[in-house]
Amino acid sequence: ENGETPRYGGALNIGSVYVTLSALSWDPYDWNWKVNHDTGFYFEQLIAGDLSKSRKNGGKHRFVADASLPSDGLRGELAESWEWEANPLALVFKLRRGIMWPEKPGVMKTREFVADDVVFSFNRLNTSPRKQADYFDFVDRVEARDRHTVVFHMKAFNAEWGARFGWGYNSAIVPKELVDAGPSNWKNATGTGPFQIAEFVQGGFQTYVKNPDYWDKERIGNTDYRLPFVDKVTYRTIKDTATQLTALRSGKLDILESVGWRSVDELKKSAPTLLWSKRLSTLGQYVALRVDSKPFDDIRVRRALNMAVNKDEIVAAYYGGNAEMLGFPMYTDWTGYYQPLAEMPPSVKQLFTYDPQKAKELLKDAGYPNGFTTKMQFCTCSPAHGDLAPMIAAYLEKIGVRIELQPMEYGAFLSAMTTRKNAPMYLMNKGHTNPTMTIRTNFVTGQLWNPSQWSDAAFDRKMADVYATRDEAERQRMLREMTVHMLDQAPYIWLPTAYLYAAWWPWVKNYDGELSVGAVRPGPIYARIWIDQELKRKMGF
Amino acid sequence: MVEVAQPATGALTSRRRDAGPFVRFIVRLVREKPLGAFGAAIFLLFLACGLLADVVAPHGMNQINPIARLKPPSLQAPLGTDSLGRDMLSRVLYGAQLSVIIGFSAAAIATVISVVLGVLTGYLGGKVDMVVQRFVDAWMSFPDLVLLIVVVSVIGPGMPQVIGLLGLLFGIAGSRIVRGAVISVRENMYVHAAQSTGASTLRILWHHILPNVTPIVIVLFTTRVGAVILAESGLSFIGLGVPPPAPTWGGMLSGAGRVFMYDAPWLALAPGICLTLVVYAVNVFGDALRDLLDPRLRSAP
Amino acid sequence: MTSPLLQVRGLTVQFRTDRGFVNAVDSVSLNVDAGETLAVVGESGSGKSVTALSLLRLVPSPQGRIVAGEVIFDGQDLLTLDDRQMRAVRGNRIAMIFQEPMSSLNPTLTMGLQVAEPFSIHDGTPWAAALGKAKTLLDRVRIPDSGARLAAYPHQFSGGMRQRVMIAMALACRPRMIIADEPTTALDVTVQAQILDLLKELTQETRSALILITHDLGVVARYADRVCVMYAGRIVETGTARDIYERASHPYTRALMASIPRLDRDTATRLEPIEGYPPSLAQLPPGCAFHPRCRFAADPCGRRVPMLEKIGERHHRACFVDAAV
Amino acid sequence: MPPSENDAPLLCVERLKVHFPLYKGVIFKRRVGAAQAVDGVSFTLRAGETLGLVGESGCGKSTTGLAVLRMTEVNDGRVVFEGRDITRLDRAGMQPIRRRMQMVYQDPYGSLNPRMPVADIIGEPLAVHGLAPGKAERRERARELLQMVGLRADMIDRYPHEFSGGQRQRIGIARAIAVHPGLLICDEPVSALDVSIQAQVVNLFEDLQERFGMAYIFIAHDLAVVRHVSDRIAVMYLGRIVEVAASADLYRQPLHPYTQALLAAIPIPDPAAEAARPRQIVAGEVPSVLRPPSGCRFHTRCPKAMPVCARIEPVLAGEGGTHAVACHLHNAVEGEAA
Amino acid sequence: MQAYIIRRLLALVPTLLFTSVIVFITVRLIPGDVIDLMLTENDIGATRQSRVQIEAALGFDKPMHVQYFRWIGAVLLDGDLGRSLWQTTPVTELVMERLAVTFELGLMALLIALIVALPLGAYSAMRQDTIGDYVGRSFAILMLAIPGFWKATMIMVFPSIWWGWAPEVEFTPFRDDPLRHLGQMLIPAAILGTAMSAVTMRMTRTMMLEVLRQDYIRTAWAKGLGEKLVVMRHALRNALIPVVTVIGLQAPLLIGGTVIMEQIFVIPGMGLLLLEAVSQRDYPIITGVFLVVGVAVLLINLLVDLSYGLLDPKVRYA
Ligand SMILES: Nc1ncnc2c1ncn2[C@@H]1O[C@H](COP(=O)(O)OP(=O)(O)OP(=O)(O)O)[C@@H](O)[C@H]1O
Ligand SMILES: Nc1ncnc2c1ncn2[C@@H]1O[C@H](COP(=O)(O)OP(=O)(O)OP(=O)(O)O)[C@@H](O)[C@H]1O
Ligand SMILES: [Mg+2]
Ligand SMILES: [Mg+2]
Repeated sequence: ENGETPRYGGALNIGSVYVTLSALSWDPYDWNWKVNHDTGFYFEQLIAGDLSKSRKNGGKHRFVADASLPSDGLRGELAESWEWEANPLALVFKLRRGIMWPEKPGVMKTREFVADDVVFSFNRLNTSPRKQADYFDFVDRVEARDRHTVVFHMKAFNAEWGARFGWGYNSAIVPKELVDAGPSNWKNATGTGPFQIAEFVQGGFQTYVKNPDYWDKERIGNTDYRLPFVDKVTYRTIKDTATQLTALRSGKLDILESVGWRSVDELKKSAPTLLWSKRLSTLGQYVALRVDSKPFDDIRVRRALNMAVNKDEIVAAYYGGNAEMLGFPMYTDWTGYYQPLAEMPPSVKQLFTYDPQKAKELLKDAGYPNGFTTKMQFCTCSPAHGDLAPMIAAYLEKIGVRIELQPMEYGAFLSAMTTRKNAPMYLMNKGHTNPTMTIRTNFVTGQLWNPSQWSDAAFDRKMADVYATRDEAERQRMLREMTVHMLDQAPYIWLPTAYLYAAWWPWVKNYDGELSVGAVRPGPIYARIWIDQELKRKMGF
Repeated sequence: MVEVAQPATGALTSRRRDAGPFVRFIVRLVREKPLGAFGAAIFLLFLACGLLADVVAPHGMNQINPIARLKPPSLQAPLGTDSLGRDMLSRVLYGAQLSVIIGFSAAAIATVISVVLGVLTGYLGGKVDMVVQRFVDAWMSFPDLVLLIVVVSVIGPGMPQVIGLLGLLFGIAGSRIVRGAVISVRENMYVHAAQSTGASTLRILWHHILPNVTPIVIVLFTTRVGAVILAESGLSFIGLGVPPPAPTWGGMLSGAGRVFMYDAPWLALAPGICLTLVVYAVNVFGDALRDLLDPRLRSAP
Repeated sequence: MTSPLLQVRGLTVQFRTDRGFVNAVDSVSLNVDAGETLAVVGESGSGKSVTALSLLRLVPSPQGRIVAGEVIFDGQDLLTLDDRQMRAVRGNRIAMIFQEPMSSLNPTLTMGLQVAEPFSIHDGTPWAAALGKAKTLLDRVRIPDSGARLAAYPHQFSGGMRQRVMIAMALACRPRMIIADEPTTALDVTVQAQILDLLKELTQETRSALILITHDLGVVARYADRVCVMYAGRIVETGTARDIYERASHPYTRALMASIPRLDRDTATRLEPIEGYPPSLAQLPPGCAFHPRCRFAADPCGRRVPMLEKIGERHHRACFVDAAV
Repeated sequence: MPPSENDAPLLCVERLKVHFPLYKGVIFKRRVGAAQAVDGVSFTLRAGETLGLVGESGCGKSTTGLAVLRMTEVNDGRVVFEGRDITRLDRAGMQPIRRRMQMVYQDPYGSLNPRMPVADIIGEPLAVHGLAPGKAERRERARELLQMVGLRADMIDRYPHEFSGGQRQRIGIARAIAVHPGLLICDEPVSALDVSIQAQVVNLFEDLQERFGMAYIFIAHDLAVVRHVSDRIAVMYLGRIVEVAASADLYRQPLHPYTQALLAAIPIPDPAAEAARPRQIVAGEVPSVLRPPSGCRFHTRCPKAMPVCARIEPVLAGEGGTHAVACHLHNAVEGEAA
Repeated sequence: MQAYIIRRLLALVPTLLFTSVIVFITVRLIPGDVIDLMLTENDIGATRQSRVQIEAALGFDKPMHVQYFRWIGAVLLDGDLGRSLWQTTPVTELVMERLAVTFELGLMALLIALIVALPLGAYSAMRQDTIGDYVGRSFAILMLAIPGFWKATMIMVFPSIWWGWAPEVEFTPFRDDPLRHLGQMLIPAAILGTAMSAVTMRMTRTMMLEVLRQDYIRTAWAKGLGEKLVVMRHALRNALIPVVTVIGLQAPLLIGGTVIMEQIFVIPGMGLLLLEAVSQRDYPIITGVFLVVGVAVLLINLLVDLSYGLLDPKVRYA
């Protein structure tokens, strides 16, 4: 990069995307999404994002979506390569040779990573009482064909296979010795990855140190460098936003992966040398309208509400331009899946155009000439929603829809949805996850995250087809179509998606705000960062 | 040099005696405790603003105008606008309505609970004290957060709930303070003397114990007013507060006020100053009241 | 004649009350010589205690204040001293025994500490030694089992015992003057005699003065060198003990003498109080405050306030009429 | 004043014992003994009678009074009032009896609620026992009572701190006599009064006795006053009664050496006589209620002590119950004579 | 007295048992149970089957009383508070880790509060209605009216913008660097302490005003005591009963922690543990924290009650 030669050493302090959340668990067996984030430093998976294809290296991917990888941005991590076998349907992984489990006193002696490790890890995850019941149902069984070959025998094709056991949330490869020693204790944890966990203070920080035996290398210029560069990476858990910013500003954080747009201007003033990258939030925002009850069973009402909210004004004034009108259900980076608003049919565009007059007419047509009164629930855990809720209420008031706002605590809020007791209007955030899941979880009958209670048998069948379709282009077409359909049906009041920023100091090199090379798993990204310690000193830190 | 009382003074005195006790109290307050009177005036002013918010506020409390968001104080908006472009002056005025009422009624409920529990357990002692105070212990160790969440899920959010809940929370814990004071008062000779005249427990509590713990009760009440107003913002945090868009000072402080502390300090200053003023007013009035109620400090013009 | 140890001139103390200002003490002047015992007697509520308090500037404020006068003690006007100088006088050079022994002791501190305290502050005696001295003092005021009682609290003491503790406290620093406000009301006659003898001894030994406020005219007769009679905030008569007992000249004093119950009289006879009520300080009758109750009241009594006039060598009285004799 | 003809005594105190436990230690207190404040006191009192109670300071007079009122815990013995044993009555049981007995406390200021005006203080017993229903009526009564004790009626709205010591004492008296109790325990009721007021109050006591048949336990140090008001006088020493006699008898012929010493110590309001009088004071270390001496409690200081006094406790006995004494000197002699 | 202490200590057991039943049950009744949350957190279309499966894994399929007796049995017999539902870490370990830090912060705050409140309260009372009194009272009232989170945020934000100075934002455990650790605790402790001092100061003042009018204070003056001694030795102690009670009321903070300060100053304390546990419905942690805080509250209240006897010898324990 810019002809600079990388240097080894130094410690990296990171305020991660989940800067307020300490590690929740250290064992993938717990089936907790956050595990992948914290153990992703030392557990590796069969497949990972290919960082050589990142924007920074001239590629086209940004690796910021939290739980999806583009199919042309993958590379083998523990696996060297994989290929499908038909009849019976099977996926065969050739594993990298010579990867060693490092020595971990009291837990395991150093030994080679082999196919049995993969089989063991998969079977263990598959038998966890906490697993999602049908998650691995498409896999018949997994076997080690030889010391370096693993075969996944399939019952059926599932378009999400990669996200499920290749590079996703539940894909970590764990040594048996660790499971014997007690996997929930972080002090035992070990893996083939670039770092090893060294210290953990719940709610304070977690420190990872370099794994000197890490197998991977990075080519910079024409040289291959052994990874990782830095000696130590520390995640700091900081609950308070003001404190996060202060930590960054005062150089106690080298990287803050998530900075709200509101703070950017001030930071640019008080710390002008910070480097920035901007990305769209991976959480979509909407107000779900319960289509299983009046008045929202009427599409006219739903559309009227969409038109009554001045989304342009929200983007321009409330977000100061730092938001995308259409960023959900598809994420803007998902080429082939995402279609910009401009390309949408007029009836969808209409939903994003402020038109209270039309909205009133629609309401009148639907039999509500004087509007109606209803309830909207929102979570107090989101400060933005504390603003958005009264704002939406104020807009809707203008067309005669009076809203009783009902703020709720996080757990109670979520459970209202999972138990389907949510109010007729339900303001929420939802992660995109990946292109198939974003459509399935939101709109398939009976899904947990389907707060509008959308239910359409034909649509459900189509979704099943998507999963069974092997051709990605075809899947993309189907999903685009389904997206347009759902947008148009307006089960939600679609709201703009905000931009987020990552900031880091200039001494952090070989980094451009990437977040994840799998499902929320950043380890390999940090392994490639090096620190220009001289620059840091020169800048007075 | 020596002012010897003239008969005229006596006449004056008797005339003043004729006035109602309330009028007499006001006269004494104004004459002897101007600061306390000032406090009372401020408090009444806020109360009036609150009650008349619908009339005096230039705008509605949720009249948004995102285009004009975060505008510093100006002629159109004397206290600036908030993050949704709402007029801060109007919100602060409506806030007076909520916060003053919440602060006052919750503090009043809390004080009543504290006094009733504290006086009973402190005076009766023995088994009553043992049992009731163990309930207080249990209550104090019960995690508030859990309690609040459960309560809100059962009865939902709203102002009466906030008042009741805060009253209960502060009241039960506060009973220990009153109890402590009562314990030190109940061993006084005059209490024994009253007992020996055959006075009923209720009478002793009302005429002997209570008047002698009033200074404590006044402090308890006046400090609670501020605490309650702030605690309401904590409730909002978990969704039990007064639901938006209704503005409470605590909510304004802890919400946008804190987020925009740097960019738009007026968002916090307006409710903050009002809150401080009300707390100040109530407390100085309390202090004055305390002195006026103490016969040992009675002094004429 | 050498100047007296204590010279009070024109002392006036006012209270603010609901009924306006009242003069609880009105232009009181008196002298006390070293080695002398001055008894102050007078009707209940006549201002004896307030006079005593004002000598040490302990009138309860803010409602009470000294509005005029001089209190010259050992050549110094106490009313002009600053706080630090005043502290050095209080408890050290002038000690006071308060009338209300029950409430004048701190209920939360042990008797030992309270008695030893003056040693520690004025003489800098270390606590252990001070406690030792305190025990000796308690012995002197005849508290039984004084060693064990050092650790007791006031509520464990009987009325008389508390009163003796108050006395012990006053004696601690061998003050030049002791103001004793009804010091023996709660003591039986034997203990009273012992305590008063003790006080008397001390005053004579160190040539200090004793101001003894009391209602017990027997005590006055036995211990006082001179007597001051107060009525409604003013001194109405002063003289040696003999002057007062044998040649009482003010009608009030005479009436007082007449109402003493005596062991040498028949119990069936009724005691003879002075007719009428003591006047309200807020509405003192014009002229002599006693005249409405005075059997001898004459023309000027209701118009002018009588001044103290010399009628014997050390005998003064404030009266217009030639009562009595 | 002649004792009432009614023979059933109004109050009968039998072997009354009040011991105050004493502790050492800060949190973990050990009981290290007891102050035997009252240790086996017996006496009776008829309606309309006055019993003077005199004795050395700290000998248990106030405690006896408080125990009779049940304001302090009684360890042993009985208090029978108007024929009822009240020693074990609970609060509710005592309530109606409280109207029949009242007390003037030794500590006038402490026993007045600083936050109550005099009108309410004096009116309280009236209100408690429903004797004056209306507030105005109570006020009127309070005025009267104030005047009866020599205070001006216009002081009615004042608070206790605005009074002088003697005035406070009279407020206590006014409160106690408000309900015309059958029994009034007066603990040093006139000690802070000047002789004139004292005379007035003593007269008041006598009037009340005449009109309402009140009985008094009159605790005082001023023996002249005690003699004046009492029908009988009990002399206490260290928790015990050592001598009881009709007041005239006692003064004429004190039997117990302690009584004799007491009478001898009375100061006479006449400087000339005082100067001439020989001083005799009971000498010796005052014994402690924590560890009372064996045998006769006075023997350590008694000028006439005999060897037997240190060993055997004398009992209170005497002819016909009119003059009883607890002294080996007399009981032995009288015993032989009889 | 011993009897009283023993009775109080005995009463601790039923009180805690009683409360623990209630806490145990209410916690499980909070809408949005842990299973709901686990299902939603896993993010991927869960089904009824997943729910049953997880319920069984966590032992929630058993009747409530069985669950309770299991839990309380383990607590009483082994001192085992159970394991976190999410992290499977032993609760005892989690709680103990936090306890030290929280206790330390609370204690520092309490000390600061006392150091501020007592002298200020006494001073204000001594100089009633003078400028000094006004200043003292205004200070207390400001402390009442300005919320702690506000002060904390100010300190966090402005110095770093203006002068490039910021309070510590990296938590340093005591064992790593005691000095730095204490320095880090100082600011939050000061903010908490001054906030706590407000009520204490006002209590002290008002009680002192009561006491200063008593006769025995006049006696103290008459002995020639200086102001300091009169206040410290004679007045303060008599004024202290309600003050100690107020302090006792604030003391649960020592154990319970203060979410906001912990949050802003990055202190891994009990408050955050409980907050997170509640929002994640991690029942064993909630009940565990409750037990620890409960025992502390009960003991502190006992101490407060015992202190009455020390402060006022007339107080009797029945
Ligand atoms: N704080 C006060 N406010 C108003 N008046 C007061 C106050 N203190 C005392 N007085 C009045 O001042 C007068 C003198 O009181 P003082 O205590 O000196 O009387 P005294 O001569 O000591 O009487 P006693 O013999 O009864 O103790 C009394 O009439 C009393 O009512
Ligand atoms: N609460 C108590 N605790 C311990 N000892 C006590 C208590 N109350 C009184 N005493 C002791 O009991 C004894 C008797 O006290 P009491 O008050 O009855 O005496 P008294 O005869 O009234 O004396 P005086 O004439 O001095 O008032 C005293 O020695 C006293 O110290
Ligand atoms: Mg007096
Ligand atoms: Mg007594």
